[in-house]
Amino acid sequence: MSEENKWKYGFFLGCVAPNRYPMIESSIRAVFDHLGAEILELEGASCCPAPGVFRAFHIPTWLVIAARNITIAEELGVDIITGCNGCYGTLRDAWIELEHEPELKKMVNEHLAKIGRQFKGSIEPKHIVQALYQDMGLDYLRGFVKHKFKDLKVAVHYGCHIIKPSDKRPWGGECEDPTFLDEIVEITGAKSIDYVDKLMCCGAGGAVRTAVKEVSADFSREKLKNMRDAGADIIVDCCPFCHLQLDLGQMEANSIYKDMIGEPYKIPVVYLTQLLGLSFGIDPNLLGLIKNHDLKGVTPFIPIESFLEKVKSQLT
Amino acid sequence: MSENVEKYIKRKVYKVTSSRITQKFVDAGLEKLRACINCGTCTGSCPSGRRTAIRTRSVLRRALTGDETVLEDIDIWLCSTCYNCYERCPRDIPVTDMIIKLRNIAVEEGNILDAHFGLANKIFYVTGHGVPANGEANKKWQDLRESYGLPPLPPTVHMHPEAVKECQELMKSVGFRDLLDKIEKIKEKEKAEAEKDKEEEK
Amino acid sequence: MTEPIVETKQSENKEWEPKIIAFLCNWCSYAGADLAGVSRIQYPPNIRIVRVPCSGRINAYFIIKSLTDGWDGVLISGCHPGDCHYISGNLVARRRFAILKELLEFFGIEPGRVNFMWASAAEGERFAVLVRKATEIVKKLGPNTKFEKKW
Amino acid sequence: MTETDKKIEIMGNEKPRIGIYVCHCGVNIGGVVSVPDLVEYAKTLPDVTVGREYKFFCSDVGQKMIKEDIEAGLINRVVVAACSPRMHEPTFRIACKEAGLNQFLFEMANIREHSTWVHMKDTEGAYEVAKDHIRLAIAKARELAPLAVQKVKVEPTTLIIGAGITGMNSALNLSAAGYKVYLVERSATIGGHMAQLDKTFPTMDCSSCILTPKMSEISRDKNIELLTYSEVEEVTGYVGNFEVTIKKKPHYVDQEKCNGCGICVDSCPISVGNEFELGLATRKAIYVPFPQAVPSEYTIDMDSCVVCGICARESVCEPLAINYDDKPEYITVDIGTIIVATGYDEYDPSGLKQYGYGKYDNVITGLQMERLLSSFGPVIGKPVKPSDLKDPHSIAFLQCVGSRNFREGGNKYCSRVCCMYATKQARQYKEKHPEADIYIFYMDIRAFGKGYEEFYESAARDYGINYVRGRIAEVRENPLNHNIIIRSEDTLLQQPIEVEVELFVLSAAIEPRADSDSITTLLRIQKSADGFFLEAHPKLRPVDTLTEGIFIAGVSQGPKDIPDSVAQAKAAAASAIALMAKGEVEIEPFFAVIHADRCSGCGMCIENCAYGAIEYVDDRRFGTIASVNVALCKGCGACSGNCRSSAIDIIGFSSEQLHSMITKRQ
Repeated sequence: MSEENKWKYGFFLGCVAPNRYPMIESSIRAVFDHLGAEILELEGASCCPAPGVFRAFHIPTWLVIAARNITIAEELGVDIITGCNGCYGTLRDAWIELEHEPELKKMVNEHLAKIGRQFKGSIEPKHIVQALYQDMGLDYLRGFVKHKFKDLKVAVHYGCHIIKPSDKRPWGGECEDPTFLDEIVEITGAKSIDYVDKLMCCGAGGAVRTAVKEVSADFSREKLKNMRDAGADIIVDCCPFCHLQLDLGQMEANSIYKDMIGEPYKIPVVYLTQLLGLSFGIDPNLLGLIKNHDLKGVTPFIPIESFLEKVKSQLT
Repeated sequence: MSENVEKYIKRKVYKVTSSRITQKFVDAGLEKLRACINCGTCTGSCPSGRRTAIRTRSVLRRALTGDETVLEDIDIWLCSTCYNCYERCPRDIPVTDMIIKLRNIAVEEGNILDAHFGLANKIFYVTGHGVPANGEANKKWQDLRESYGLPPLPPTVHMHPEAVKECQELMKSVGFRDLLDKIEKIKEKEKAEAEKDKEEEK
Repeated sequence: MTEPIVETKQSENKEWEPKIIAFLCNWCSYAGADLAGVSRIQYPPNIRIVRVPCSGRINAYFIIKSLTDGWDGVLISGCHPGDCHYISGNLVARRRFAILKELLEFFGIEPGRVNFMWASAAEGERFAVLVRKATEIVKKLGPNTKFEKKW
Repeated sequence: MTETDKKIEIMGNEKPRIGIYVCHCGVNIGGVVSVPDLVEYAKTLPDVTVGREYKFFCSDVGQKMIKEDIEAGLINRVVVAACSPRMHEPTFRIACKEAGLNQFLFEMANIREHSTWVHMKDTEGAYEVAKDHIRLAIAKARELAPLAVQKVKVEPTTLIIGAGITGMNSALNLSAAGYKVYLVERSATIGGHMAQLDKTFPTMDCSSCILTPKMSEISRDKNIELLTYSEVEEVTGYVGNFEVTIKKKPHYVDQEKCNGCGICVDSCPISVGNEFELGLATRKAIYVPFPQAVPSEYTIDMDSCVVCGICARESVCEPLAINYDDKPEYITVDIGTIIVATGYDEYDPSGLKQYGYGKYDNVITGLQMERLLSSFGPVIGKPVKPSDLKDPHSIAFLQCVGSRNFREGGNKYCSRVCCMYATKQARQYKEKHPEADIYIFYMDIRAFGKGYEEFYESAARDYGINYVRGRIAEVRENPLNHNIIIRSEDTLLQQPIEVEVELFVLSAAIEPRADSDSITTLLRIQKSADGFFLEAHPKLRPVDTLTEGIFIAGVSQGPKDIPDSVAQAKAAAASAIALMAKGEVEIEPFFAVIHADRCSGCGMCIENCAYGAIEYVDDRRFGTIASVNVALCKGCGACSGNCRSSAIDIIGFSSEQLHSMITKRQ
């Protein structure tokens, strides 16, 4: 491919994508490969560690482990991409804090020295959306669109940590009305619909899901209501943890808040690269869209067949 | 004492107990909190507060005035770290970071939910992942991976036992292991006391 | 007439503190330094302030003389470009010091001993920050002994 | 040789006997460093014959101590170590003069602003700095020379920039005192923001009723030369003797010929947003800003005009007053004093996206609300929702939009008028719609002026306006009816609340003019950190600038309400009169001088002089050399700084003096 080696990234997997939603991992790999980006493995990477959980327990631990993960990419000399808002939050915040506070950097490197590592700050942690939107650009992506979806109404869910804290994110301080994700979604012909409290949190983060599942489910219930009221066919997100909360959380909300909900929610939840991949003409198998029904109790919990059915005719 | 005394006399006068938490905030470089004008933008922006008892402003106010009971309050764990408050504070106070710092202080005192402690102690420390896929119990996830043409385990710590060691080494070095041990002891003691109380009740 | 030798070296057990002569223009930087005072913004006690009408008043001689006479650093501060009370005196100064910089290096004066900066009458905080920075730089360079007579 | 010159010569030749006076300044200095020790130290320095300390040397008693030493012949140079010379140098110079000492034989050591206030926690460091500053001042004092004061005439004419309520009041006062005024206004009418207001708090008198008579008074006043649609292009010179060039922008309508019939407006096919109505209405490309405008002159806005030629037809403009080729006109006037009254801009809240301004129809700013309430506004004083032009049944006001906001893009200061104007607007709407629900979301209500607290109390008690203590977090639009749904905390209830209202008014901040830099550059005045013009002293010289002869007034100096603006307008006029009434002013004789024997005639100084004050002359002995025209020289020293042969010196900051300060260190 002529574009080969134009972009080279270290792929930071995190936890939820590889270990619970592998379809997200495989679709990112498939799409980035299709776009001519080379993906290197960050061998031996750990949990980022999760910003709302481990950072909330012990900030130094969070910082040191995050720095270790970054050093793996530094050894390869490539920028990191991650498909997870949480991992992005951790890696980027840690990276910026270490860059701006020499004392912290010194502390972290004292610990890292014990395992023969050193944080330099030589590479940038990026979100896959950042790589798609800023490194490659919409025009480049448009060139790969093979199938355009018609009448597909998408409720785009940004999640929080991809845009906030805005002073540590690459979107020019914009966090009240971002459009980058909608713009990417809309190159596929799908319509990104406006819905109430679009930027609201899914409810999973900040250790809330682990603490009180019912609270997270109530966040999701509210979001799902607003999405359904606006007539969404599918949800498109860019974070495996939001994905989990909107998928599994949809089931949970349906049961916990049965009385409030009425007709149970069953809005398919599609990861950004799954939607893009389909539009690019990539094999749905590679995008993790075809479920092996022999496997029981696995993701996705909300069937996505209605979505595939809807777009099937447009994929030829 | 008559029933009505119990019911109606609320002699509780709020006492500012100490500046211990406040001092810890300041030590962490978060003294900006002192500039809070209690406008409520944080509480009003909080998606959690619309359904739970967390009142962001009140939480920080309590911390600022040294009310240590805030550390035991489950409310501080109901923030989903969405950063709305951080973005909108007119005094430029990093509100979300404050809550995270407050949680750190709470954890130090042993105020951590069992579920969170288990996640840190039994899962993250042991496997290096927050949500692992290794082991027999997670077989279905390995199968799921394989069904999409991926290796059963990702090339993370799961495939690199020496990387798990590295992480544990770091966690020891930075004091996380000691913290976890300390909490474990506190939790055991609390459990023993609770059982003792139960016995006595019987 | 003989001048008394003013004791400026600190006692031995104390950390060495540099002395920096600061030429401040009357309209912006001197007023900025006043504002720092009025606002009680604290900065290290290492500068001695000389008021001049304009940064354009300061010529190479004053700077070199300051260094040969033992000041550890020199700081010249004027109005921001475009804000000069005398239309363009600060720009004249800027041009002059751009050239002087090379000459000073040729003399063996470390860059950083002589600092040229802008601070307006409203920038008390900025003034303090710049003084802190300049002090830090000169402190790192150590005492200015290049011109001490060795015989 | 005059008597003064003789005296000066004698003084200059005397051996220095320096008196050093170290001031405690209450505890400001004395509380940080040991003043007696400083005096003792200073007395060890050469030529110091007297050293004294006192609580406040600026007081009468303190000054007397200095005067007595001078009169007793103990000293012939005075050094006061105290506050900034920008504070009390004039005070002590006068004291010297009164005691018979040339006022330029005085020097100040700034040991308060530059030492004890900035090293409060480092007493040792502060002492070292104070010592050195005293030593430097004494070194300079030794080199001081007596100088003759320069007196210059003051042109009895004032330039006022900006003809809002502030500039207008200054103009009327100056005129009443008999001075000529050039009142320059860049828009096509005078009146400023006040002309846009409906009623004024707390008296509820109609803004137009008190403003328009003043406007016509201005236009009739023989002493006031009103220059609307004009801008100041260039200002040169100095106090008393400014030369000002004013550009009169082309109206494209010959005002001599125009009979004001207005047919051109009706025939003009181009409609654009009306600035005066803040976009709530349109105007034509040829227009009068508003019906009561003064002067009532028609102007073509060439940015929107397509030169279709319709208005130029004789059938439309019978006197043929339209002139598309109109050119700007420049006039140059001699000015003695200048008053800057350029006002403010309203903060644009569209950057605070959580409030939906610019996105949702029913979100407006306070000034827009003012136009909606105005009886000669776009809806004749009956406010409506922009979405459907119906009366709102509920309105919420949000205070401090862009004020008291420490984030980027916000202003840290309080805008001082919003609490009252929101309360006023709420009351006005309630008067007409008693059934309407009105909420004012606030952080603090600042009702500090005369009658303000009473006005606020009555708004809550008599009008039933709901004051909610909380800063709104975010709003969204109800898509069905375009209502605004507000999320906030009621901080007094400690509860998140949601309110749905039909109109949402943002009490937007007052901001410095976006282009106020053009004024600072033009006049060489400064801005404070908030972006408003800087006063010479925040308390004692609130309308003076650091540039003598230039004054600031009204909101251009900082947010203020109408009474305060008018008070400053009159203060600035009085200050200008104080300068002009004497007819002459003393200026520091700080000029460049050229030592003819050293000048090589290279011409560098001529190139560097921003005032064209240096020229070549042919000297009988030294040939072609530079020479300074003292009338033009400002004493900046740019020439001296570049002189390769050290032939130029600056009186007042002489090379000898600076040299002595530098070298007195071992």
